[in-house]
Amino acid sequence: MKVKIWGSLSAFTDGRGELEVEAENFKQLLDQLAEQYPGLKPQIERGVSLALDGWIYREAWFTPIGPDSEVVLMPYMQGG
Amino acid sequence: MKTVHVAATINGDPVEFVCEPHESLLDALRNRLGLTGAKEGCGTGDCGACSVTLNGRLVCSCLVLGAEADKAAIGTIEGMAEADRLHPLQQSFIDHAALQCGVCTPGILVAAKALLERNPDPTDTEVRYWLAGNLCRCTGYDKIIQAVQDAARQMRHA
Amino acid sequence: MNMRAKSERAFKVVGTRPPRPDGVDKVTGRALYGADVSAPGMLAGRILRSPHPHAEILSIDTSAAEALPGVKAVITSADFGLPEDESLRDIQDNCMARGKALYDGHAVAAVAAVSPAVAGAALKLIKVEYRPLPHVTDVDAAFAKDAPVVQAGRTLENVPPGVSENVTSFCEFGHGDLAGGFAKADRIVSRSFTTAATHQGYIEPHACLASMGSDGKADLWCCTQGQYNVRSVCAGILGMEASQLKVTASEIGGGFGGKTTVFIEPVALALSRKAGRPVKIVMTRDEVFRATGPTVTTSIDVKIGMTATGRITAAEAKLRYSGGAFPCVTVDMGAQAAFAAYDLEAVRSLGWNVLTNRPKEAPYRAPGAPQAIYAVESVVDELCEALGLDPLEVRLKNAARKGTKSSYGPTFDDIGLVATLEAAKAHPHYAAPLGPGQARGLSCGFWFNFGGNTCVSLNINTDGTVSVTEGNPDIGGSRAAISQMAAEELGIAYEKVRTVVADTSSLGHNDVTDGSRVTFSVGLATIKAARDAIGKMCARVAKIWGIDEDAVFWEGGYAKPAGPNAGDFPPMSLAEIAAISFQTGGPIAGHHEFNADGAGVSFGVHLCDVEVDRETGATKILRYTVFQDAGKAVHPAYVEGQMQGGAAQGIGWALNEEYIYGADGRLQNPGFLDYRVPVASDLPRIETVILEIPNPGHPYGVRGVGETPIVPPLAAVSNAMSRAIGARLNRLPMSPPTVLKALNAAGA
Amino acid sequence: MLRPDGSHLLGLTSCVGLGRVAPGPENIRERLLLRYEKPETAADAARLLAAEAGLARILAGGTDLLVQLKSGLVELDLIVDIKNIGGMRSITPEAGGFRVGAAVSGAELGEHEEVAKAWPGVVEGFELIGSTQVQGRATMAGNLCNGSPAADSVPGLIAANAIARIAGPNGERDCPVEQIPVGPGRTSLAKGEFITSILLPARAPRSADAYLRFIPRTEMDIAVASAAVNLSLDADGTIAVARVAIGAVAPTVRLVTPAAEAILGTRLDDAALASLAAAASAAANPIDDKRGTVEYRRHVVGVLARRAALIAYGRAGGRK
Repeated sequence: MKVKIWGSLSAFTDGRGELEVEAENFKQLLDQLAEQYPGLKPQIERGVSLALDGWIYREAWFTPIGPDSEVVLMPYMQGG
Repeated sequence: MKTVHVAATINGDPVEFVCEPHESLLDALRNRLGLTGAKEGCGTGDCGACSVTLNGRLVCSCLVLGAEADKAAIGTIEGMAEADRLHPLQQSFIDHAALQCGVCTPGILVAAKALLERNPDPTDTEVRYWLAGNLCRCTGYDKIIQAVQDAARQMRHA
Repeated sequence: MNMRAKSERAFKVVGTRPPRPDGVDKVTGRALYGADVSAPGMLAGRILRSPHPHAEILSIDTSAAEALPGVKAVITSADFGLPEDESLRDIQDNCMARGKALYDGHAVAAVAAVSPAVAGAALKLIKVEYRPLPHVTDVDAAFAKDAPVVQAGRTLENVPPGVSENVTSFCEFGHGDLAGGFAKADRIVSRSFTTAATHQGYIEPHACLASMGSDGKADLWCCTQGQYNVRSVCAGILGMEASQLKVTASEIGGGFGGKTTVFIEPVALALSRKAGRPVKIVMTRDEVFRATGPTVTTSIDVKIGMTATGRITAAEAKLRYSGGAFPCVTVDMGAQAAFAAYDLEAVRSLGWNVLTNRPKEAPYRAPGAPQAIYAVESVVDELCEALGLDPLEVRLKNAARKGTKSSYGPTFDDIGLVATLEAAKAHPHYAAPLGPGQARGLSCGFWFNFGGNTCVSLNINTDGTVSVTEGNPDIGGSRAAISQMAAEELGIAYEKVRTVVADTSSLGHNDVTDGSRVTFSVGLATIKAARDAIGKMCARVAKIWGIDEDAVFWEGGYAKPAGPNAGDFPPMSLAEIAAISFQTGGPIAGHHEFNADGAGVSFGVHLCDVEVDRETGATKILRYTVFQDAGKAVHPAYVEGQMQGGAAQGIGWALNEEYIYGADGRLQNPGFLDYRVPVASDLPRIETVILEIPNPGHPYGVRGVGETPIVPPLAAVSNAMSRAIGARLNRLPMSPPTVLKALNAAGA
Repeated sequence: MLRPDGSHLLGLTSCVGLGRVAPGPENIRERLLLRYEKPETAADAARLLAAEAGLARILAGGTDLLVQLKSGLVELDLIVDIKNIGGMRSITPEAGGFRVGAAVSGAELGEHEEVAKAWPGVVEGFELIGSTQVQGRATMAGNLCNGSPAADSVPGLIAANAIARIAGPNGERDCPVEQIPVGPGRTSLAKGEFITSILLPARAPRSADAYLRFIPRTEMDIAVASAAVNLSLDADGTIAVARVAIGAVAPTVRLVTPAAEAILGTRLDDAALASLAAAASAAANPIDDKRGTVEYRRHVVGVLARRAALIAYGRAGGRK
């Protein structure tokens, strides 16, 4: 499946804004990303959110990801 | 520190306490008498959360020395309801959702009561200016004004 | 069950306006806030703060303070360890400076003594030797290569090289061909903006009472938006196990994001540990302003291209934020939120955070979004003015809607922006005539809204009442809304439910009350806990009736046989089932623990009419209307309250509120006298229009509503004022001298 | 509410603090020995004040004093509460005018119908100080002695030509109000002296005053600039007597004679108003601070003087 990352992360993905990974859930996706693009590791360790078909998830590893899902990585967020 | 002996009435009850000369009436109420309904939001008279009446006048208890309360009559939020009967303003604030966090509420109720005792039929503008010294950060004041006006209506028709 | 099914149900309790459970306590002065409790043998804690904006702490001599009769403990950073986790270390260092004081008001030592007066006297006996360092408080100045470095070595790997060491992080979002987009535009406007730091301005100063014994067990009472977070952070800082620290959240006198972290709690615990007695710390208002979280201060460039008919062709924002003396990622959220209201083919937002000698930022209602959206909405309005287009029509023409690829990446599902704009267009306010010197402004606003970790226990009492235990402090009436959802789901009266906020030992972890998450997430957990209890009640009834569990269903507060085949049994009410629960298998309770998702974004539109006094620059807000999609308003009065309160805070931000630093790097206005929050006479009525476009992620359609309302006022007020004076304003706050200057510059 | 800003407080501390030895535990303990006294005669109060070796302050309304105590920047040794002294809380007619006791609050003065009718500008200036709550306590004498150039009641008193009565170790003396403040946080009162009352003088017919200040909010702020205008008109509406005072634009509230002269003998035509505004602006010597800029204050004080003159003129029965 395709994972969209935000612009500034592309410095660590050879300039690519959309990455191809094989994953069935959020955790697998993060592990894959960290393995394929070690430059993303620090950000992943600081925390990321995941938008799945438009819905934002904060650190939920086992959120299932379908093959046709729209997957967008977002920074971990806090509110007020 | 040379402490000062004070004999006053609070909400109609005789009370005696000692306090330090620099101690505010607010600190005396809260720390010596256990009346924590008046809140300290600023300690400088800018927020009104500590509003009480002193001989019938609305004041910030943070700007009154405890020592000055000698022989005075103090009214606080704790004296507003009669036993289990809420004052119409108190009920109106609940009914109109005129409080969110509620920390400014005791001061606003004491202030609003003082207003309606002097002016039972204020305009919205009069209510807003009377309460200008009572900061509320949650509500945007809208529901507070409605609640005061509704209570005023009820009190006029009572 | 399908939690995303669009709900068309007719509600009985949800949507009504019952009295809040804490109402009587709060109108009689009985409710207990942070500073309202005492303990036997309690000491007063006070904190010594740096008068320097930036200084090396060469030495701290506490001996004279310790010698003062009545002083029981004095602590400095030496009394704390050094946490490995960087963000925890930042929190600790913010609570007690280690090596360097990083801003005016930074804590350097603390005292516990028998009275506040003795503690205050002791503070004056602590000798701190400082070596003042050059300081920087201005966001743009902090970017300069030769700017004083606030903290070295804090730059993240994502910052492109060649900038000041103060720059801690960089982010970029967006999609499309920007240059191509701008080439298609008939008009391009490019403007720079600044926004001052503001404070949440909660009326209750931070306060806590800590009691720690020599056995390492501790109790902490404090006003916080999240007792579990207080527990994790304090346990981490003090090297305790979480189970040994029980944190109880007091009633909270306002938070708005500012009480999502700790300032005095670890200090009170450390003092109590050292003194062996309970310690209470209550901040003064001066301390609140100098040492607790203001917002970021910002400098923003926005460039937008538009066709003559009002279609945006390209949009770009460059956001420079400073979250004070510690790294801060609020700019990430600003950069993501900036263009969220628009359906754009080419959009990019870039963000940098830079360190300054200011207090550590704490979140404030939709953190990062109001500033970015203010700048964007100002430029959109200027384009509308320049092209002679109706600003509401232009928003509608470009509005994000279902299927829009958002500027921050994900594709929107059902969202309420178009409906909200249509409602504003149809409202009498939009067409109301204006007098001379008056003008109208509007702005859109947006917030993401969060879910998060949540636990709820729901106990069915034998008398047929229900006790809900949840773990999020109630900052605006959430206990009422949660009781309503429990009553709705169970089919009982609101009055039969009481919701309480648990201490950290009574329930599993709950994320802080932030991100407009409570009514959504805790409500969702409550509904699921109620369904859990319903399942158990149906199972009991199945046993009583001697039929299959599947043959019993729940409706309107009763267990009923599922159909004629199940048998002919008179329905059993919750009260009847509860009354015999001991005989049928024991107490009945429902639970739900989860990491909630599906919060659903929130949009709002604000209309504002102003009149500007052209001789003094004074602005009067004449009329104000808030339109917002609440998904489903559980307790409409408290939804309106959020909309009105957020609008008032935004109006304050627009007109008068600001952190003012002198050339000496010291805060000039640490009090409500000169930090000017709106007073009652400053504001008109704030009208509200609630739209209900159900959130597909919640069984009742609920969306968070708390944060979005602070976003639009900044630009709504600014756009109205710019139109009133005939000159575009580009800095907040728009204080009268600023306005008069703009008027004079425009040759008025 | 009027109170000194930080710079004033620092000024006060340096007056009393520099002469003292660096604090040690013994000094700190001494300093905790603040006394509170409530004498029953002015002479007793003056004696207490004169005898105090440390720092003594008068307590009337307390709206400034308690803030200073709270700030910790002022360390007092003696508080003298003057509210138990006879006459301090009364308003009495005298020589066609009114003698206002030093402890009369804003709320009390505002409720006094005759004073409000004779001196609407003085009353409105006083009533602008702080909130309803502060009005329940604040006094004109306190506002005056606090020495703030932005004091809201002072321009009106100076324009009114009010006279302060001062008690002291050497007995009573009278002094025009305009001579009391000498700089931010400083007054001309000698050690042991305090104000016991303020006399608002008798009024000629067709006289009125007005006070306006500029603040960013509608309430609760310190004046950024202010102006008071006191007028007496001839029967035909020509201005026969005028006094104009401006606040928050110089180290003290200023009486601006050229501004008064600009409207004397006029019926407040546009040219006179423009000269008045220009004269008020010219007399301003403001500072840049958190509340306003030099440029802004100088401009706005002229606007306020003009607007206040129009109000006073209308109140005095003048028709334009």
